[in-house]
Amino acid sequence: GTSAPASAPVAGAGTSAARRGGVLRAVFTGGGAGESLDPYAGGSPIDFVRHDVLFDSLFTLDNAEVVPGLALAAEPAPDGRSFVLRLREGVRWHDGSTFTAQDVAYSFRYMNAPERAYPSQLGSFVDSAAVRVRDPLTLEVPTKQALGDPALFLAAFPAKMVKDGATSFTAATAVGTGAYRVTAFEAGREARLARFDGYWGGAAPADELVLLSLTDPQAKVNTVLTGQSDFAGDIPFTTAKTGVANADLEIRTAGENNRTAFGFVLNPALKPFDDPRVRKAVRLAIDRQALVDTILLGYGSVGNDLLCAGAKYFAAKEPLARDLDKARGLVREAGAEGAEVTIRTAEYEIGYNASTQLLAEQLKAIGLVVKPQIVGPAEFFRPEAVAAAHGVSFSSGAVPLAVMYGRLTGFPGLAFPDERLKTAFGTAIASTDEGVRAQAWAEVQDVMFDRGNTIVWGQADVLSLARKSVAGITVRDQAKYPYLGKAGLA
Amino acid sequence: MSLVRISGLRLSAGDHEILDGVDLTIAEGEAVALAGPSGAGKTSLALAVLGHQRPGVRRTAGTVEITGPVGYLGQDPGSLLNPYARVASILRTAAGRRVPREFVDTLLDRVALPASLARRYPHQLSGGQQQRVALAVALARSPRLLVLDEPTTALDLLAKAEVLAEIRRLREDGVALLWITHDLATVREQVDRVVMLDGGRVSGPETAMKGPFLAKFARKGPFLARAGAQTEVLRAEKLTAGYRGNPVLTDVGLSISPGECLAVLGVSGAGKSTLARCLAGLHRPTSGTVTLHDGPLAPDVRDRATTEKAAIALVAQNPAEALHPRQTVRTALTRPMRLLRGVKSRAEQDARVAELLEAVGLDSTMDKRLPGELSGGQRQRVALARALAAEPEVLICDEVTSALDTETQTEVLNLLNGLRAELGLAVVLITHDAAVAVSTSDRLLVLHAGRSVLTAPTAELAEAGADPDRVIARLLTDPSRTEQGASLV
Amino acid sequence: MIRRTLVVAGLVLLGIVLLGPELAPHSATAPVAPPYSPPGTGGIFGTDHLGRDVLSRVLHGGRPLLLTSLVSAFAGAGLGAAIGLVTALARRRWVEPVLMRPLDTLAAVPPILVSLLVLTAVPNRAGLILAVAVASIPLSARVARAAAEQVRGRAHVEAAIARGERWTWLLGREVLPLVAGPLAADLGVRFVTAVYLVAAAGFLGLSTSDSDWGLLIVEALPGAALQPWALLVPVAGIAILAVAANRTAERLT
Amino acid sequence: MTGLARKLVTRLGMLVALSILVFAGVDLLPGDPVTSRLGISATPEQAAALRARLGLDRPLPVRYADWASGLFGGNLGTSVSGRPVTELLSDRVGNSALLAGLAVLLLAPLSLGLGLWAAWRRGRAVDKTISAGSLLLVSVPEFVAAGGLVLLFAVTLRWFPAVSLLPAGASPLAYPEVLVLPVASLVLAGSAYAVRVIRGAAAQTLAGPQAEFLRLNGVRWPVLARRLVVPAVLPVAVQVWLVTGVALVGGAVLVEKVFGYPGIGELLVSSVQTGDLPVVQAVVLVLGALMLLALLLADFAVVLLTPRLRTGGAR
Ligand SMILES: Nc1ncnc2c1ncn2[C@@H]1O[C@H](COP(=O)(O)OP(=O)(O)OP(=O)(O)O)[C@@H](O)[C@H]1O
Ligand SMILES: Nc1ncnc2c1ncn2[C@@H]1O[C@H](COP(=O)(O)OP(=O)(O)OP(=O)(O)O)[C@@H](O)[C@H]1O
Ligand SMILES: [Mg+2]
Ligand SMILES: [Mg+2]
Repeated sequence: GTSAPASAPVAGAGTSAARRGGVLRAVFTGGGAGESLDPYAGGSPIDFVRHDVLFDSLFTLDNAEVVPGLALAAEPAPDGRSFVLRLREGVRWHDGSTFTAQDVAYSFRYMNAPERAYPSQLGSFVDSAAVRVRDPLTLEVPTKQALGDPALFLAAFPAKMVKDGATSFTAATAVGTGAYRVTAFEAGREARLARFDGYWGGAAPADELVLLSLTDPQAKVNTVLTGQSDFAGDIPFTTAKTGVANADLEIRTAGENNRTAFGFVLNPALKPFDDPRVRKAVRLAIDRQALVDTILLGYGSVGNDLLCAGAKYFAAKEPLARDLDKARGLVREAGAEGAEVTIRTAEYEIGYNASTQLLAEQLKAIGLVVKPQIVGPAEFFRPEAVAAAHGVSFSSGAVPLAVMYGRLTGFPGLAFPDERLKTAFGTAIASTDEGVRAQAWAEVQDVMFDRGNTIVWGQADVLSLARKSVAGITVRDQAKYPYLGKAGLA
Repeated sequence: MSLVRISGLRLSAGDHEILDGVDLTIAEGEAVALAGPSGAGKTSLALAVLGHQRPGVRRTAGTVEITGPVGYLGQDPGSLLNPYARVASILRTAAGRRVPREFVDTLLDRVALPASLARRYPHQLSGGQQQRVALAVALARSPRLLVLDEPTTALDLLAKAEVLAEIRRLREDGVALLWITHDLATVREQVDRVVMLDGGRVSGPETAMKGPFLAKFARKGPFLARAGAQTEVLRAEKLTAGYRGNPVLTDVGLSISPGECLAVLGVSGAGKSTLARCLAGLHRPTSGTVTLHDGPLAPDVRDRATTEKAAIALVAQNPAEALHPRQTVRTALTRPMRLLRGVKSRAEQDARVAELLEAVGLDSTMDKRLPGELSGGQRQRVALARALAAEPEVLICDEVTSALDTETQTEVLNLLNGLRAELGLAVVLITHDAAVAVSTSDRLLVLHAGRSVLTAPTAELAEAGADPDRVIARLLTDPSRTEQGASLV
Repeated sequence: MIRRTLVVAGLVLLGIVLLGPELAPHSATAPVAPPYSPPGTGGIFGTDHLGRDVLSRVLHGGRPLLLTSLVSAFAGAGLGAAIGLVTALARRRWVEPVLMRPLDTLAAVPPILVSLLVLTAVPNRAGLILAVAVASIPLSARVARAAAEQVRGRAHVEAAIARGERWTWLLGREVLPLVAGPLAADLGVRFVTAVYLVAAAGFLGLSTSDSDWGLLIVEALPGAALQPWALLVPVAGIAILAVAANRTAERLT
Repeated sequence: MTGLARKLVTRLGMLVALSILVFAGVDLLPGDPVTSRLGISATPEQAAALRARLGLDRPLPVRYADWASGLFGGNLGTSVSGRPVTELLSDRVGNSALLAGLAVLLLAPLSLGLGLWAAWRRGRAVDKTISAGSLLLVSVPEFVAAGGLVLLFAVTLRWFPAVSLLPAGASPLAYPEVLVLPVASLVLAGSAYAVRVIRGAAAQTLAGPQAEFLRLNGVRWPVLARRLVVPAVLPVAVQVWLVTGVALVGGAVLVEKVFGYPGIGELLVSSVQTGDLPVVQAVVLVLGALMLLALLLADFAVVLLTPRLRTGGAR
């Protein structure tokens, strides 16, 4: 019981470069029988990790910047209502055939078809049915609303390219352009992937990648502790705090720019949070450091109530200092003393329910009575229930602002109705001018910081447990679903 | 050399003594009968010989020495045999060592059973056969002493004769016997001496035995004469009943008048108890009717009126299960008073309980005892007292005297006769005991394989002075049973 | 002598469990020290994952756990036993299929689904009690019926029927005392199962109170390596309660 | 024969009742495949479209009729993920049955031995130890016990794998080492009830007249146990084992989760969490049918093991 941490978490992807060869076994949180090789069918972390190495997107994110993937450029029309997509040349599918614009057009139709289990949210922005192929490497893509920076949307939303006509995604039939091709797969158990030597981005180091699927966090850690795997993604803070007594292993963090925001969204349609004074009072009253120390066990930093830390355009404002007197005053002014509020929460990230309980304790000090409403993850987002709660616990990785604010605006109970916010958000999405977009995003965040309904009390490190020899793990989208196409053993 | 040497044995339970300084020696090959009134401590002494005490009983003084293997045969053979094993396996287990095949056959042969029974389970045997298998178990280790606790009470005359014959053979082989019985008349010739036990002490030589049973309890006629004059109280017509489709009773009829005693006879399994249960409304006949004073009775006792329930009382056959093990004697006796006679006052209840206990020859202080603290005969008498507590018009007695010594038996039968004479109680008496049947009843009903083969006044069948055993044996012996019942007395 | 000490120990334990909320030095929910503080620095048993005092939480949680489990065990085993006894003693032949077949069908629905359903409909402690009770009725009924069937045909039961005893006497005084042994054993097992189902419900995010011991176990599991006491104390508490409950049940027969 | 026929007909009726109960019950569960799937990013139109595609917009009886008619053809429905449920279930039912079966195979002799021992020494220290021990075991939640086993035998001693990782498509039978700890956890969790029941039945037999008769005629303990006590407790013990076995098939959820064992319980939990109702319905139905089968087998076992019943009543 008295295990001193063997070492503090180390940053990054491993000390040395990955050498060619070897088998890398990595374990991630799985989705049981619901996992799938179809990039638009599985929704669990391991699905995302697997899709990333099997399939490619047109663009990807790298350190919050958009970089070309299968496409080299997406050029918006001046009004933003369409864009021209130019593809990379010489890309091959796992079966040896050539990647063309026909594949892209098919992929757009496929990802938005209503029968997809997880249709891409890109469908809200791109008119996939009207995509036109100009030549084998060029397409013209009409949009449903003006998009100033289409490449960002293609990088941020799921948009894996599948082969023209593909309908079946079994171990034998799933074909992508990614760094690995699949050799064996069983949902909820494992996927065995072999290096694809014809990969356009340069062949991956490891000969084979074995992705293991588990649902219990401790079980994930145990596989590494007992040598059953080399890498466990997204491990609990308690494991880091306990430390590992094995010199071959190390606990890693994905770094400051790849943290997960922990917080709450208050319902601005219901009393008492319809009153900006009460929202402000809550932000003044919470003890951010205590939450970080308790829920995150110190693995992270305090948040400033704005989402998307680490993404481009994020406003790194100083968090509000704790001021209980002022907060009490605001609550009193608003006549909200003794108000009962339900905060809906589910343990979709470790610590959510606990953070809600702690919030309840902290808000006692300003005369708000918080009733945590703990539910299962499956029912958490039931729209009526969310709309009826005074707040929900909320989490987000370092996704682009367009994605996050886009999601929030559409959801009853979470959306923040504000004219200035709405206008600025519209401009931020639609403008083709980088400067105008930056200005608009700053304004969006000013509004949210001033009177918004989001509370981000902390930014949590994303931790992993790895054999020291594991190298080359990178983050493209979210740190919880790292990219393993360049990973291997040192 | 003596096999058993007991000296100064004292057993006590709670605050009372069960055995009060008993000395007993049994020599090799000696046969000792142990007799005495019900509750004298016979069973307790027999168990002490085997080094065993029933729960609640402590040995407070004295020594028990036994040499050599001892065989034991308890009172109720039906519940002794392992229901999960075939006869052959039971006997091999009892032998306690590897034995050749022939061993089982020899053992069965010794108790006069055919070797073909070896593959049967206990429940596939008749009561007499069960008792003999149990005897074979006791013999399996070639004991030099055999302890028998009333080994024939549950048997009809034919089965009883077979068991007695086997015991005689054992005697000839030099096996010593300790034989508890209340039927000294039968046993006397077969033992070397009789030890009388009374109130936990050896009460002196055999002289304490009273004269032959019949002499004291000779048949008297007056009941019959009077019974004929009265109207009938209970009548059954064309009763047909069975268990899960197996017919057990077919078209049986009977009628009984106040003060009359009807004895029901029949070999084991003939359907006597089933008939009694149909009358009492505890078993639903497939057809036929029962009428009380010309009013038809519902087939299920739960549908009968309270007065009808009170009118018929049944003393069930199995004394071990007749009383609730967690209810005191007092509770057993007061419930029928309350429910059927509306006696609610404590004082009146107490008075009646004392009266009833006295009537059946029990000490009135026994009202606080639980059934487990009573001897077999005492339990049987409490069950009878409970039936009488309802003050019935018809009393159905299923083997009420089987566990009683002659003395107590006489008292109980006298009590019944007195009630018949004074109150006009009608009695249906089911019994294996020929002497009891002949001496007490006015009429006989003989059942064979569920059919009534004979009903006639007792006087017509048995002239005064005739040997009742012979009379009854003749009645029971049906042509179809002669090959089995070859070794009749 | 030993028996007396055991009885005294049992009463003391019961007192602690029932008076726990009054005895607790801190509130069940307020953090008092850094999370996972070892024993000594933060209370006798240290603090849990939110820095709340383990001792106080255990003291606060014992009463709800004991009451929930007891009530649901009694409700489940009691109702089950009643149905089983009635079935065994019923005179009408249709009673058996009408009562037992639906229960057998209910027994075939996995308890976890039963719990989920009941807790959805009644998402509070009453729902939990109901869920546990419903889950235990079928098995208890089987046990009771099997036991009562051995007793049903005994002569003293028939004698009681023949003298017209009411069914309350038949069930309560004739049959029940003779089947009390198996029923008490069943009740004991039901109690433990109830404790366990309450804990399991917490494990699946279905907990219904702040600090009942099942929830404490569930919450302490991830940090067990950091602060084993937060796990061991409630586990030991449940174990002691279970043993005590079963000893009592056996005594009562 | 008619008795058997009637029994089968009743069971069939119970199966139908069970299917209705399961279908309606699962439908009432809070999880909703549409919202759990689409998360917060869905528009109401998208949600409605998905609802229609999954057939969830039709009334419950219609959906039941549809589902039930599929059942006759051996079709358990289609998972929300689009794959046939039968395919999802086939391996996992086998895996779970294997786990539970092994557990019962170990648990049966263990509980019989302990139960008999306790009954033989009833009231003595051994009896009290066994009783208290079994209660302690049953009161430590199985996931805590499983965690303890992992810590001791996998992480510290490294004797067995901590997690039941299996190559895709492989059967656990080919990797017996992954079964050790999960089976051990289930045995720990499941044996207590059996021990208590067997002890009770054995004690009753030992106090009865048959045991006394054999003892007084010189038959000693091991023989007495083999010839009388074991046959007497078997009918009830077999019932307990069968029912425990089925309960373990579906109730090993938490153990499967701790070990990442690919069983039906894990499937049930993950499907509940993702609101994959067709899978939940199928799993629950299969478990229920297994339980009905077990109860039926238990009834037969009683008849088979009780000579009086097997040979058809009295003489
Ligand atoms: N467990 C007990 N507790 C109290 N008293 C008991 C207990 N067992 C027997 N007795 C009493 O001890 C006396 C002797 O009983 P025992 O069974 O030996 O008599 P018995 O001679 O065999 O009588 P019967 O012929 O009626 O069977 C009786 O008075 C009985 O009431
Ligand atoms: N509960 C029962 N179930 C099935 N068969 C039974 C049952 N009770 C009795 N029998 C059978 O019915 C037949 C008649 O039984 P009954 O008890 O009436 O005989 P009995 O004449 O009283 O015999 P005994 O002299 O041995 O008491 C027997 O063959 C018996 O095996
Ligand atoms: Mg006696
Ligand atoms: Mg009879």
